[in-house]
Amino acid sequence: MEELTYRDAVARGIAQEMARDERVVFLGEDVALAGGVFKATGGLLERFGPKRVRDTPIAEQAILGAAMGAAMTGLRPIAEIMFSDFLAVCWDIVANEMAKMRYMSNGQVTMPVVIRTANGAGARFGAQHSQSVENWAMMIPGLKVVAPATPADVIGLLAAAVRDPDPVLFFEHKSLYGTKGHVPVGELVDELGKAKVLRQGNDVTLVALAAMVPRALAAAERLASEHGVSATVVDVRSLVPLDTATLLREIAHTGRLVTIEENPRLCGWGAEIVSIAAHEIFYSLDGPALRITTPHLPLPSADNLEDAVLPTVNRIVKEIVETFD
Amino acid sequence: MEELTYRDAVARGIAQEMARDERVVFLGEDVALAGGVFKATGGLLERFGPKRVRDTPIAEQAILGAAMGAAMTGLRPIAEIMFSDFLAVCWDIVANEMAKMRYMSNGQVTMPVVIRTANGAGARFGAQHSQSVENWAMMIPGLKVVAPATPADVIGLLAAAVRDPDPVLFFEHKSLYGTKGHVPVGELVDELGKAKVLRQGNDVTLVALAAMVPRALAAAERLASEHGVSATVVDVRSLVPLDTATLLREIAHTGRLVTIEENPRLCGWGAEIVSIAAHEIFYSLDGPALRITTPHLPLPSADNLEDAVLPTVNRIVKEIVETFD
Amino acid sequence: MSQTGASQAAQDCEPDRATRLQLYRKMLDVRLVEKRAYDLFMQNLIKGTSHLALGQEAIAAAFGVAMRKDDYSFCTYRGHAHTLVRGASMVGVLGELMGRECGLMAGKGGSMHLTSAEHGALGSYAIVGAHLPIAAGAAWSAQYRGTQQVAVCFFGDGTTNIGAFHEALNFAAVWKLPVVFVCENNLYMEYTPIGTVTAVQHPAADRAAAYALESIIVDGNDVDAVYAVAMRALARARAGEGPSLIEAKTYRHSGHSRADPGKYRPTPEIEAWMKRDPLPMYRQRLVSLSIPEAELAAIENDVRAQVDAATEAARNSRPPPVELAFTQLWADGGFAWRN
Amino acid sequence: MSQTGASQAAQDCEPDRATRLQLYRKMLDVRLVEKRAYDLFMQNLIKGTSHLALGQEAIAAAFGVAMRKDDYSFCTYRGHAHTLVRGASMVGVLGELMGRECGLMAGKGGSMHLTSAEHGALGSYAIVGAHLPIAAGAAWSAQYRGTQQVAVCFFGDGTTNIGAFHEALNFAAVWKLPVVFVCENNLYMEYTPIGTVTAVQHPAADRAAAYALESIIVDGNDVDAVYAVAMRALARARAGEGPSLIEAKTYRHSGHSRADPGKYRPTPEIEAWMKRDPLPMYRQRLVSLSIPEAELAAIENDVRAQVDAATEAARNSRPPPVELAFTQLWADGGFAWRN
Ligand SMILES: Cc1ncc(C[n+]2csc(CCOP(=O)(O)OP(=O)(O)O)c2C)c(N)n1
Ligand SMILES: Cc1ncc(C[n+]2csc(CCOP(=O)(O)OP(=O)(O)O)c2C)c(N)n1
Ligand SMILES: [Mg+2]
Ligand SMILES: [Mg+2]
Repeated sequence: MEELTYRDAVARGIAQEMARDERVVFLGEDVALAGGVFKATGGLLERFGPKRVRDTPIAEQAILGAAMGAAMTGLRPIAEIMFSDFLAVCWDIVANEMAKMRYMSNGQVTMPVVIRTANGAGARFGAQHSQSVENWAMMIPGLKVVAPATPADVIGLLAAAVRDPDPVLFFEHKSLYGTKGHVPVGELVDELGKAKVLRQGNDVTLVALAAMVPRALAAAERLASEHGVSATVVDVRSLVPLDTATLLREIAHTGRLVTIEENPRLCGWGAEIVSIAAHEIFYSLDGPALRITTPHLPLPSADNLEDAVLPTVNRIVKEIVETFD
Repeated sequence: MEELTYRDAVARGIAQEMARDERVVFLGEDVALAGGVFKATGGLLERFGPKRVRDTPIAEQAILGAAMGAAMTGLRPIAEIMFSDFLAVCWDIVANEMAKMRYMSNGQVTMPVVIRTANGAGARFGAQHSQSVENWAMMIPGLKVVAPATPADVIGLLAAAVRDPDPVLFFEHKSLYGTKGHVPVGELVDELGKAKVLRQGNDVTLVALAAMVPRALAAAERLASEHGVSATVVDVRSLVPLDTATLLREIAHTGRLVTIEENPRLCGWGAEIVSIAAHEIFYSLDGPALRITTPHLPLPSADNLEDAVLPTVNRIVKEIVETFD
Repeated sequence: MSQTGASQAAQDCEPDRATRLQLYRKMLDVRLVEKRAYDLFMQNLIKGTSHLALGQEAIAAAFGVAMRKDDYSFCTYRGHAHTLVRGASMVGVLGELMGRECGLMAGKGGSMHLTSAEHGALGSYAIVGAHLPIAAGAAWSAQYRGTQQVAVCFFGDGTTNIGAFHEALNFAAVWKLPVVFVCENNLYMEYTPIGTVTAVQHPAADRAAAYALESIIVDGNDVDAVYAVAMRALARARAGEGPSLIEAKTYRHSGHSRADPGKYRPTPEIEAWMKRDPLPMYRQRLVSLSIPEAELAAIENDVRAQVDAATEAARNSRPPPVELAFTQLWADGGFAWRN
Repeated sequence: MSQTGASQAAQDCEPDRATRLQLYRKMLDVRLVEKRAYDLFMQNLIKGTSHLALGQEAIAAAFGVAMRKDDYSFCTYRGHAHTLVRGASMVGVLGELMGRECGLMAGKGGSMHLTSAEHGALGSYAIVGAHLPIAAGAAWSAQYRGTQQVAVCFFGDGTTNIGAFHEALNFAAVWKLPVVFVCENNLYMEYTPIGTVTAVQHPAADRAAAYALESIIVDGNDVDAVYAVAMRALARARAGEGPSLIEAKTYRHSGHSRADPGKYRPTPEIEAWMKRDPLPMYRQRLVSLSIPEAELAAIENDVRAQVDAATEAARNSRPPPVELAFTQLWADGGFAWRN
């Protein structure tokens, strides 16, 4: 075991896979010489050389197009889109090309590509650099979608993503880069499509993702100590494939579902989970489902305003307690 | 009253607004001289001239960027994106620029722009020309989202969209262009954010949009005549603003909710409606909520395959009857 | 027609007799399959839409002959030609158009998405511009693996005004990728003349300098001329000298797609171009080069017979089983998004 | 530095004395506000990120003086300069950076999105390339309304490789829109030198021909020279002759953003450019043109006092009330998505 930041885990995960498999290449803006604008990819150029670790022009369609073409012809590229908001400028390659190619060709083409991107708010970057857009990807058939909450998950899920034969959107949370966690020594490979039960309770099941996971855990502590509410906390980790087995089991166990989403309200992944529960375990639900999200708003820049819209531990506790009353 | 096709209603709606307000301009690919690839905009160039009705290069970012810049400076543009799938190539302008500008500027800038686009499947066009992407827009705070099911709604809602001071995504359904409907003579202006109850029942509430509306109605007939199930049918019409008052009232009345979505499953608008119901009228629900969607798949091209994945009247009836058993 | 570099190249790469017959045969393959596709539409045996390459056969044919078997090609919704010339079967192509199980993708892709990976035909893309960066990616992979494969990317004149064109060209130039971008300038986008929406006269060639590339214009209806520029560009790419951008001037005989009678085009323009139909033009040249009529007729009969046989086979193929719609979203063969 | 057209224009538009003092003052406005922004960061009074224009002041200043009050401007996240020169208040700018209620957008936009619609400063855009087509749209609107307004769009060298650049340039050229595209080439994107990812030497100017535009390069550190090309481009636009694309060579004194010390840049390069700092260079020119030192010092003192006063006012402004976060999504002032 060793302590590692989420940021360093990114470079570690990429390095682990590049060392293992020569077909793994890495490209993006400022990722090589500068080591990434979040300093998450330092040392890779030095270790793997300029043939495998490449700086690109500011041209996200070219970056992802290049990754796609390479993936179709024997490489296993990892492409960085600096901020997840920028997926909008290359959305066609993601949603219409990568996601559909295998299906349209009836399996003639395989698409082992990973898109890493910095997602989420908290850095006072304003409306165009703070969005949680994991739903954009979840909506598109043909994309797998992962969002780690800990350094160990960064490495394990990144390795799983790189080894996966299908396109994976890998959402790193920019407010987690500085956080630390324990990571086992040696190769680390996880599995896509497995949620993690982080805490077991009896009254309510909190389902969270990425930066909302630590907040859900903190809220669960407060619910227990201050309100006598015993909460299960599940880290979804993988939106596609979705571990409905674990989710439905844990929701049924407590009978109450709360999703904690950083994304704005409409069509969030929480809605999907609620709709599955409302269909498949309706009779195990003991009361209203609750979705705690950022309100359906762009993100403001000023620190007090940004803090006011993101789900905080306070708000999570408050909304849950109110629903229980 | 007069009979009009959905296709002709588009041109009628645009013409009504252009005649009324000189600030309304219209641009897109092949929309002027050729009258649109769906022949939905014929006659506009002849009537309003090349200054107001303009053909563009194949450059969707330029089209929507131009519309946005014009909207910010006193015009009220209507921009056509030929197929809604192509929103992916200009998603940044839609999701990051148009949608956020007013908020970021704290109200300094107003964005009266309408994006019309042909949405949906049924024409055997394959995976890149058949998608239902109204959810892409619904997910983005700052966009209003409308999808008419009848010629009268095309005109009335288009007029409302043009007169609205905020950006509106206007999803026409390409499989409806040939359908006919009665339209009142004279100016027609509807209101955004109003669902329509098309049929009143007691056992189940079917919530549908666009091309799924006629299918929901047909399914309701069959449910009544063949299965003794009495169904309410609601046409959502406007996803943002969403008429939750009507929806919740009608769902609560029957106690059972079925959403009928053409879009693929994950994070569809139906999930949002289910999640609202599961929160706000949980105790009025008498049984599981059901979502009928296209499976989470790209659209195949062959006619029998495309028919197999879209929600058909048969499938709607079958799934509802099964849930009731 | 102004030509830069092309005539030079034509001299370097004068095709020999056997190559010329191959070029003729490939053009015929495309011509007769496309005509058949048209007929099948009229019989309502092809649904959806379809974009024919009638009149533009010389470009695909020349590249089909010039390319190495293991090269990659990328094309558009107007891609029957480019798929056939790589070696994909006529049954596979016609079957796909008809939505039959024998289709290249068993009916799942359709006319706009023909793909034959075993022949290096890595897809037909229906979003204008998207495949240019993807082709650059395949070229990057070839460069990385050191295989000397080249990626060839076909697109239309209208495509030169979209962002992906620009990104792909700059990217390919900077990384010196072995990719050949081929703009088939048929003077129209869907219904709108390219000249009315483009700042320069030659939508591709006049942009080459923006990527430090040579400006290359070729008569796209002269299969020998296209063959020559193709050989040169492919050689350049294989030699590690980077991408090329070729503008081939041509004309489509029919409308943009099935739905379009093409009435917006002036009659004199159509007539002038019909006189330059690449097939009769080339047949005449072959005859003038002393290739016996009988030899040409034999090829023609052979191709005709192949197209007839392929049509029959495709007609007799059943529609894809419905279960097929639920396969091959993922590499495991299935479409599950949950456990 | 190679210059096309610029020297010609410089002769046409030699600024008079009053104009020169205006140019100097505007550069100083920017310089001192940006320096103050830097200091406020160090004191942790500005959160988030920020991209300073230190070293690049001449370009914004020249356009600020040359533009008509009712012209439109569009800029990037590096947009404090371009917003100030249009007349936005220093309190509004510094307050926005500090997330205070007195900020131009009351803290809702932040450093990367400065907007002052009343001054025609129609936004700072943080997605590279996005604002080029938007600026074209504003120009279209001016053309449509016949107002002779011009839209000016500022962006960096790195922006020339993204798709939106290409789409906007072609679109503007074809529609002959009154828009001036100004590429501030400071040799770097974030940390990557522009030369390593661009196929041509002059990332904007060498692409002008692709849109049938004149290739214009100007010394972006010489405010008179920029003023001259600005006047010419604005006049051209107002005369209905269409867009211009100007490449102004310049250099930023600090890193890309708050987080960046800019260490990737070779010392000799930095030193050479620091010698060409637009402010001392221009001061010297003014002195050599016999403008009394005292007059310049008075301007300097005045601007310094304004910046101090603005800082004080911004510091004393309260954070925006939290309710403000829930306003102005829609034109009705609210954010409701349901009834
Ligand atoms: C991004 C995008 N915009 C618009 C379309 C609709 N569309 C399909 S083909 C076409 C014309 C393309 O013209 P060109 O590139 O000249 O190719 P051609 O059809 O002439 O071969 C258009 C506008 C599309 N498929 N994708
Ligand atoms: C589409 C997009 N890609 C990447 C970024 C991240 N980014 C912000 S600024 C920048 C560099 C821009 O360089 P340049 O255009 O030269 O402008 P400068 O910062 O030098 O003024 C990058 C890559 C972005 N904001 N948008
Ligand atoms: Mg064309
Ligand atoms: Mg720069």
